[in-house]
Amino acid sequence: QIQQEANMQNARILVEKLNEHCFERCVPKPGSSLSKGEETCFTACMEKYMTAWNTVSKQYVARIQKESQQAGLGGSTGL
Amino acid sequence: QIQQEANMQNARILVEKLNEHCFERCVPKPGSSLSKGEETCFTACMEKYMTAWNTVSKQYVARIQKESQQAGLGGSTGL
Amino acid sequence: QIQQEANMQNARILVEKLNEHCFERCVPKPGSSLSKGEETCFTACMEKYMTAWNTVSKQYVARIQKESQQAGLGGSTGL
Amino acid sequence: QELQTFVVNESQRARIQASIHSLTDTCFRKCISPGAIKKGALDRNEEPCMRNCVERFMDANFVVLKELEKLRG
Amino acid sequence: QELQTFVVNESQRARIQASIHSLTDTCFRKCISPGAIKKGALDRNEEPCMRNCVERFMDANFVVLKELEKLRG
Amino acid sequence: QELQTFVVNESQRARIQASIHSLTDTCFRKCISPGAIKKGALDRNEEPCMRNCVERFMDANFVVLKELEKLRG
Repeated sequence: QIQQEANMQNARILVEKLNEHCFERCVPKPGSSLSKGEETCFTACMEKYMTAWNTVSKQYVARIQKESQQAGLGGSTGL
Repeated sequence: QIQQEANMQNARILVEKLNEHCFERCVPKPGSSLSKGEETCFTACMEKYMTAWNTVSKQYVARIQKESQQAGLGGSTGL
Repeated sequence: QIQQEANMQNARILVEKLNEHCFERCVPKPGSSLSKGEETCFTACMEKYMTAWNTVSKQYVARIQKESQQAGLGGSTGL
Repeated sequence: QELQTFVVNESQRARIQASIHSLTDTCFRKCISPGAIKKGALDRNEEPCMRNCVERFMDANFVVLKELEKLRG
Repeated sequence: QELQTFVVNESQRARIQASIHSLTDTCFRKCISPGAIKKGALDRNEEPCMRNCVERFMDANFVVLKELEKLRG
Repeated sequence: QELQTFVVNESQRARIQASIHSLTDTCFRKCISPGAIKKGALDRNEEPCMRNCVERFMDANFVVLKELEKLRG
């Protein structure tokens, strides 16, 4: 159950960060409604951010695994 | 008492953020003392930040109330 | 032991911030390896950030000591 | 029971407060004209910009939630 | 014993998750071309840039750790 | 009693440490000339700038506290 909560927390941070970045990018001057262009940008940005997060996760985990193998069993990861 | 502490915490964060923003804005190159102009800018910036915070609070609370009414009793707020 | 943990935590934050700042500065476009120039910049930046942290610590502590003396014993520090 | 309600309410309050701080931060950056600040009041551009900024952020938030639901199937 | 292992694993997991969020933040800023975003996929420059960004960050991290060890003597 | 003093001292220490990290962050950004970094030492402009930055931040902080007291009446 704790793990489930950790996953929820993780997803929540991802959505928060994504909102922050994409709002920054796609809505430079907030008007009286979200324009079609802003909405399209937002949907694309959201997808891009999630893909970027996935790419980072894979690359990062692969790197710390490689490093802990080089350091022997139970090696530390340098972070 | 917990609520009081939450209010204190809230005020503390507001002051911290305000200091950060207004120092960034009003003191681009820190000199050997705070100039009159920098101090005037700081006082105005402080007032503006607090007004902005108030505006955001009202707008945000009104919005989540509107949304939870649309969603029926006990509706979630989308955040 | 708690104090030791606090020191560790403190060092960890310093290293995190330093990495963030210096990566931002020294590796504007990440390539397929860390160039010699990037590495030199990083080592210098790291030293500079730690020196800056030291300077800030001294100045900050001196200032709050001065202020609490002016305010009498047990004076508050304004932060 | 009452304690649980209290904890839920408090943590909801805390999240709302955190959102307000974060939105003020974002929207102040977007809406307050750069350079030194002369007057404490929000001017005629800044005030509606701050309100629109909150509303558009919530709209965008809603777009994200809709998309996430689509992804989940 | 088991509880301790669990706590250690969970806090390691939390630190890894935090690093991934922070790296995504940093590298998105560095690698995604500025301006409005048209396509959801990473393009041919963005994708390798994101991967290099993670690797170079870790390299730089390693430089720092080596230097810190030197300082400690 | 002793435990309470200890907790108060530790949390004060934690707040001071947090302020130092945040000030270093802010002032490094303000005072260190942009572009690649060549030398590890602070140069003749950077060093006084860092010290002034701390002092002016505290001055500004004080201005805020004075104003807040006025508002409270």
